[in-house]
Amino acid sequence: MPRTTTSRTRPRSAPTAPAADDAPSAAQELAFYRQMVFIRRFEERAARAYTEARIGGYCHLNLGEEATVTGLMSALRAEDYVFTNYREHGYALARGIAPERIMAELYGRSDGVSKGWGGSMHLFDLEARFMGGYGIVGGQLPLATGAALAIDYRGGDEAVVCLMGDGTTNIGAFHESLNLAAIWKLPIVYVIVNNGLGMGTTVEEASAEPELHRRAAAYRMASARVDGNDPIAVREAAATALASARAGAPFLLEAVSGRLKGHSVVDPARYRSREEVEAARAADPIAGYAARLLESARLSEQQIADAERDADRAVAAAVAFAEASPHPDPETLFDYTYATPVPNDSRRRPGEALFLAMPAASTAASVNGATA
Amino acid sequence: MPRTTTSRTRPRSAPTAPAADDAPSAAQELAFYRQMVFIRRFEERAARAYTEARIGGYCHLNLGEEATVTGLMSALRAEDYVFTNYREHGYALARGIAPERIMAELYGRSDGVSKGWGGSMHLFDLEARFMGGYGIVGGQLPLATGAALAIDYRGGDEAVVCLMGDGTTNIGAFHESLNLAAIWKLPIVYVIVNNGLGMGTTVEEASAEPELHRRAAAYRMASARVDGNDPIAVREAAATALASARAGAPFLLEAVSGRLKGHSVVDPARYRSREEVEAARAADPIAGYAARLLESARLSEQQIADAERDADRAVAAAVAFAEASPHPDPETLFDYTYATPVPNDSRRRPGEALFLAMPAASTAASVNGATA
Amino acid sequence: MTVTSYRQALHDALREELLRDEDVLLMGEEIGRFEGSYKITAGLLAEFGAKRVRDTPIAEEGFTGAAVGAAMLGLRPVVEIMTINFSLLALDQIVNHAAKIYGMFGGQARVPLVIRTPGGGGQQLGATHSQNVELYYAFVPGLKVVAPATPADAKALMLAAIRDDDPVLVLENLALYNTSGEVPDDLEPAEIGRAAVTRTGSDVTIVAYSRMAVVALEVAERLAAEGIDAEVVDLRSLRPLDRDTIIASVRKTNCAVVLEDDWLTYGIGAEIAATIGDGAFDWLDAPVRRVAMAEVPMPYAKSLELAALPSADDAAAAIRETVDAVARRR
Amino acid sequence: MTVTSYRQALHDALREELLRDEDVLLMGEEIGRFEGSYKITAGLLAEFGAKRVRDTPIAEEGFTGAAVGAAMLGLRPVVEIMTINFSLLALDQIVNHAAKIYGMFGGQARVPLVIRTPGGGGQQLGATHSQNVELYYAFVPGLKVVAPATPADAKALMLAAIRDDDPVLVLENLALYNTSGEVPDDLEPAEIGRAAVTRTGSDVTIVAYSRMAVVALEVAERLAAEGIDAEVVDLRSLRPLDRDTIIASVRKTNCAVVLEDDWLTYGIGAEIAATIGDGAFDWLDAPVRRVAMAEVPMPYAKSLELAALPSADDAAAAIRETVDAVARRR
Ligand SMILES: Cc1ncc(C[n+]2csc(CCOP(=O)(O)OP(=O)(O)O)c2C)c(N)n1
Ligand SMILES: Cc1ncc(C[n+]2csc(CCOP(=O)(O)OP(=O)(O)O)c2C)c(N)n1
Ligand SMILES: [Mg+2]
Ligand SMILES: [Mg+2]
Repeated sequence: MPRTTTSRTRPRSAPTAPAADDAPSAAQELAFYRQMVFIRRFEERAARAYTEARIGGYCHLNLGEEATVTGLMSALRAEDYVFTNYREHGYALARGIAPERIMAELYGRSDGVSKGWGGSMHLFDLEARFMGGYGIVGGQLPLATGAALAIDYRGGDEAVVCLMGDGTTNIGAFHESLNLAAIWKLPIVYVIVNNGLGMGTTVEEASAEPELHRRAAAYRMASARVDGNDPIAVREAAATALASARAGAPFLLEAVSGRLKGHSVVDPARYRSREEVEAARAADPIAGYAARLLESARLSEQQIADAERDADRAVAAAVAFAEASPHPDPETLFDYTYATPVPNDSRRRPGEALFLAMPAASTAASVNGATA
Repeated sequence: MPRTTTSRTRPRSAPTAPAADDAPSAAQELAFYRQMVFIRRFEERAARAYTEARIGGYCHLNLGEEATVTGLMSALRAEDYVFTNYREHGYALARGIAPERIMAELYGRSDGVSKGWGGSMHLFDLEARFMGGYGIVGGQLPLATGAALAIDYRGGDEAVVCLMGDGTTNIGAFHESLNLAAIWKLPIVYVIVNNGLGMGTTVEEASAEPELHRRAAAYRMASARVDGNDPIAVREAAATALASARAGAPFLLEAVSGRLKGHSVVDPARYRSREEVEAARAADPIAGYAARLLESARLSEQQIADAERDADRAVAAAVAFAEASPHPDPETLFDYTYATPVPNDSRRRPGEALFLAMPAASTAASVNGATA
Repeated sequence: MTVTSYRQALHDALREELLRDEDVLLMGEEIGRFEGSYKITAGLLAEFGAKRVRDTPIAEEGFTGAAVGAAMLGLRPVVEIMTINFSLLALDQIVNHAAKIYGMFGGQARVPLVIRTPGGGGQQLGATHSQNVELYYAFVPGLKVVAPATPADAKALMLAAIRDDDPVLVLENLALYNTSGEVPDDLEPAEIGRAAVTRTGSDVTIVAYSRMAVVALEVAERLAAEGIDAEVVDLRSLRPLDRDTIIASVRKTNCAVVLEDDWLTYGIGAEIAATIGDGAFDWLDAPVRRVAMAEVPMPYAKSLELAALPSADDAAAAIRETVDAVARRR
Repeated sequence: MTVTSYRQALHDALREELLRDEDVLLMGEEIGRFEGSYKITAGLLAEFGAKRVRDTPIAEEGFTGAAVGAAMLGLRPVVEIMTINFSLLALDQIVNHAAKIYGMFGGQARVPLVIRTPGGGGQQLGATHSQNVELYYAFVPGLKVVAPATPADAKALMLAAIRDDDPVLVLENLALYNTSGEVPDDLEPAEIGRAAVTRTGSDVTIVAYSRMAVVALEVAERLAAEGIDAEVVDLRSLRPLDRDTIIASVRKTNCAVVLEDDWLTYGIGAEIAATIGDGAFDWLDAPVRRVAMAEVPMPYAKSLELAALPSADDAAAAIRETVDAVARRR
C-alpha cells in the first residue's frame, strides 16, 4: 500500500509536474512529440503481436488518442494517482512505467507489471501510482473517488485522475461517483476521453446530452471541454482541473479526439463509413502536431526521424524482453487469492478430489490441500 | 396484461382528466380538499393499526405530501400508468382504488390489492394502471421507463408518471433511466416528491445539486419545480409535464413539500430539531389549503366538518373490511412463483424432505411434490 | 436437419420470433449497427429496423429494467447482456424486480422477458470477464434459467424462453458459439425444466450443462474405448432443476461425476451433488466427484488460466477414479 | 464476561476499532445522524465526527466502490449496507472489484475493507427485503464471508474482519440484533475461516450459521429431552468453509441435518450437504436433510411468511426423521 501520504496535515509538497501557467518550451514540445510517436509505435506493435497470437484476450489501443494521453499525464505530479479503463497502454507508458514490463504484461509473462495476472486491460503499478486499468465500464469511477476520499481523509495534497470513455458517462456509477466527489469536495479530476464512439455506438446515439462535460452541472461541478488532439491544450486544461481538484473542487474534463482503428484489435469497424474513417485519419493528432511544429520550425525532419527510430528501438526492446520473460508458473495459481492468509482457503486444482479417497482413519482428512 | 393499448397507430383517446388549462372550479377545489383530508385520515389510521400490530413490515406514510399526491393524480388520464415507491398509499387512493382493498393489503389479507403478497410497500392494481409501489430505492425508474417504451412502441398516447423521493436522485438508476427516456423520447414524467429528507439525511447533504429538477439538464430534458403544498399548482405543473411527455419530450418535475412525521411509522425522527418539526407543521398543506379557501369563502366550516366526517367513515369502513378479510391460505404459497407453469418447479415446504424416505422401488420418486 | 452453428441457431431463433410476433423486440449494447459483440444479431437491424432491434447506451441496469417494465405492459423484450459478468450491474433489476413482480403483486403482472448472455472462461479475458455466475440466477425463485449445450437446444430453448410468460435467462457460452450440430428444420420450442440423457450408459453418470455437457460427451466417448460406459445427463435447465432425471440415472449407474466451469464451493455442482447424495443415497457406491474451476480470480496468463480451468483430462481422471472407488467398495 | 446484545457487541467492536486505529472509518446510509437503520452505529457520529462516521447518499454502488478505492490507499473502511437486499446494487463493486483487485494485479494492492450487512426474513418485509443472498458472496474467491450467530462471535469476527487485509463481508441478521449472550471483556479477534462445535453430541450433526445456528441449539436442547443427542456445528465462516470441522463431526455422528434461512436449491446448504456426502461418504447412515426456505418470493402476509420460513419445529422433525432413517438402515 502507498503509505507515503499518511501525513494528516496538508503538506505543500514540491510540484514535480509543470504548473498550470508554464508555457511549453521547445524541449517540452519535442518531448511531447516523441512520446506521442512512442505510444503510436507501441500500440501498432501490440496490434501485430495480437494478430500473431502472442497477446490474448481483448486488446484496446490508444491509436488516435496519443495527444490526450500525453497532455494529461504531463500535468500530473509524481504523487498523483491514476485510475483508468482497459484502454490504457499509453497512460501507463506516459506515467513512466517501463515499456518492457507493460509489453510483458500484454504477453502474460511473469515480469509483466501485474505479473501476468492482468493482461492488456489490467495494468497496474504501485510505484507509478498507476492504480489500474479496469475492464468493467465505469468500474474505476467509484474506486478513484474512494482514492480521493483517502487523500482527503489524510489531508494530503495529491490528486486523483480518473479516466473514462465517452460511453461510460451513461452508466450509473458515473452519476453516483460524481455526486459523491462533489458533496465531499474531493481532490479528483474525472476525464472523459471522448473518441466519439462506445464500440460502434456514437456519442449522439447514447447520450441525451452529447456535450458530455455539461453533465457536471448535475453536481454543480466545474467542467471544461478541450481539443484532445492538441497535447498542449490538454495539458493546460488538465493543470487547471488539477488545481481546482487540489483546492477541493472536483472537476470534469472532456478531451475530444478520435479513434483511428476498431474498438479493439479484432474489430474491423465495418460500421464506420468511409467518410468517418477519412475524417478520423485527417484529424490524426500526431500528424497534426508534427505539421504545426514543423511549420513554425520547432521540429525538424531529423527530429521526426529520430523520434521514430528511437520509438521503434524501444518497442523492439520491449518485445524482446516480453518474449524472454517466463510464463507464470502454474504453481503460483493460489498465491493471490488473499493478502491475509486464512485457514481452509481452497487450493484444490480442477481435477483434484476434495477429500482423499477412502481414508483409513475415522478422523477428518485435511480437505483443502495445503492451507495458506 | 393491459392490452387495451395495443393499437399501433396513435389513437387520440378522449381525455379523462382535466386538461392543462382548465381553471379549478369550486367543485374541484372542494374535491381536492376532501381528497387531501381523506388521505390524511387514512394514513393516520394506518399508523394506528401499525402500532397495534395489525400492519407489519415497514409502513411509510404520505403525511405532509397530500397536496402533491392529489394535484399529481388529478392531472392523469385513466389510461395513464403510475409507478411509485413504497410511500404510496395516497397515490393508490387518489388513483381511485377502493380504500378497503388498500387497507386490506396493509393488513396482509387476501382481499388486498396484491392479495396480501405485497403489503404497504407493494400496492398494485392493474385496472387503475397503478403499476406498483417498489421497496428498492430507484428500482421503479427503469421499470417505468420501460413502460413508456412499450407505449411508444405501440404508438399509444398514454403517458407514464414515475414518482420518486428526493434521495432517489442520487442513485445510478436515476441517471440511466432519464438518459434512456431522453434519447428515446419516451412519454414519461419523472416526479421528484421532495420532502427534504431521505430517512434522516437532508437533500443538501445528499445531492451536490440540491435544486433537484436542474439535474434534467444532464439529459437536455425539460424540467420544473413546483410548490408541492399547493394542489392546484401541482396539477397545473403536472398537466404541462404530461403534455410534454405525450409529445415525445420526457419531463422532470420536482414537487417540494414536507414530511410531517418520521420516515416510517416506527421512526421517532429524533434527528430533527424542534424548529424543523415546527416548520414542517406550519407548512401543513391541508391546513394551508383550507385557510386559503376559507379566506376567499370557497370552503365553509360545514364543508370541512363534512369532509372530516366522511373521511373518518370511509376509513372506518376500510378498516372493518380489512379486519374481516381472511388471511391468505398457506395452501396458496406456491401459486405465484411462475405465470407459465413449468415442470419440476419446487413446491417443497421448509420442513419437507426433497425425496421420499427409503423409497421401495428403484425408479426415481417424484421429487418436487406436485408440479405446477 | 441442417448442420448449424450454435451462433446461427440462436440467430435463427431470434429472427423467427421477430417475424412471428410483433411484440418481440431486441435490446442491448451494440446489437444493432455493431451487429452484436459476438454477432448473434448480425443483420437483424437491417431487416427489422431500430424500433425492434434497439441499441442501448452502456447502462445494464437501466436497459434491463426498462425491458422488465416493457414486459409488464405485454411486450416480449429479449435483452442481450454482452457477457454474464456485466449482468452483475443489472442484478437488482433481475433479482429484485423481474423475479419478484409476478409474486409480489399477487399474480397481477407477468414479465415475459428473456435475458440472453454468454458465460465462459478460457479466452484469456481475465478475472472480471471470465466468470460463470449463472448460480446468481439459478438460485432465485421466479426466474427460469436454461443453459443449452447444442445448437438444437440453443434454438429450441430460445424459442421457448421467448414464448414463456416469465423472465427466462438463457445462458449462452463463448466457447460454444462456433460449435456445430444438427438442427431440425421444423424445430418446436423445448419444454423448459427438463434435463436430457444425451448418452446412455451403465457405469457412471456424468452430469453437466452448457460447455461442460459437450466436454462430457467427448470424455464419455474417450472412456468408452477404455471400457467405461458412461451415461451423460445434460441439465439444460438450471431452474427449475430436473432432479428426477438425474436421480433415475444415478440409481442405475450407482455413481456420478459433476462437471462445471464455475467455482467448486457453492457452485451449481454443489446442488447436483447434494441432490444425488439425497435422492440416490441407497444406490450410491462412491462419493460424487465434482470437477470445477480452481477457486481463484481467473488469471490472464495462458499457463495460469489452463491450470485454473477444468479440462477433459481432469474429467476423465475423476471418472476413472470414481469407477475405481465403486469397484473398491463392492 | 458481560451479558451483551448482538447489536451492542457489533457497536462495541466498531467503537473499539475506531479508537484503536485512525485509518478505520465507517460509511453508509443513515449511519450518522439517523444513528443507523438498526442503530448499530448509535452515538458514533457524536463521538468521532463526520469525517470518520460518514453518512452517504443513497448510492450503494458508489459508496461501496469508494470504500474499495479508499482501502486500496490503506484506509480501513467499514461499510454498512442497510440490508443485504440492497447489496445487489453494489454487487459489481464487491464481486468484480473488491474481490478481484488483489489477484488481478498480481498482489500489488490490498483491499482491507469490511462490508457489514444484515440478512434475515421473518419481519414481514416482503419479497425484496427478506432475502438471504449471502451465497452471492460466499461463492466468490477473493472475498471472506463470516456469519456470526452470537454476540461474542459478532464482536470477535468484526474485530478480525477490520484487521484483515482482504475484503470481508460480515453477515449480520435482523432477528439476532436483540438477542443476548456473554461477551468476554478482553475478547480477541477471532480467526476467520474456522467453524465451531457449539454443542457436542453423538447422534446427529446439525450444521447451521447465523440465526439458524441459534435455532439449532434450541432444537438440540429440545431433542435432548427426547433422548436425541445432537452435535451442533456453527459454520461462522462461509468462505473459507471449514470442511474439516463438519466432516469430523459427521464421521462421529454418522448423519447430519443442515438448517438454513435461504432457498434450498443452490443454497448454502447444498455445499454443506455435498461436502458431507463426499467427505463422510463411508460414515453416513442416512441422507443429509436440508431444512430451508420454501422456493418462493417471500410473501408479506404473516400466514404465508410463516409457511415459507423454516421453523424450529421443521428442524426438529427433520432431525427426528433422520435419526429414524439411520435406525432403519442399521
Ligand atoms: C459494464 C460493462 N458493459 C459493457 C462492457 C463492454 N464494453 C467494453 S468497452 C465498451 C465501450 C466503451 O466505450 P467508451 O466508454 O466510450 O470507451 P472507449 O472504448 O471508446 O475508450 C463496452 C460496451 C463492459 N466492459 N462493461
Ligand atoms: C437501494 C436501497 N437503498 C436503501 C434503502 C433504504 N431506504 C428506504 S427509504 C430510504 C430513503 C429514501 O428517501 P427518498 O428517496 O427521499 O424518499 P422518501 O422516503 O423521503 O419518500 C432509504 C435509504 C432502500 N430501500 N433501497
Ligand atoms: Mg469512446
Ligand atoms: Mg425524501
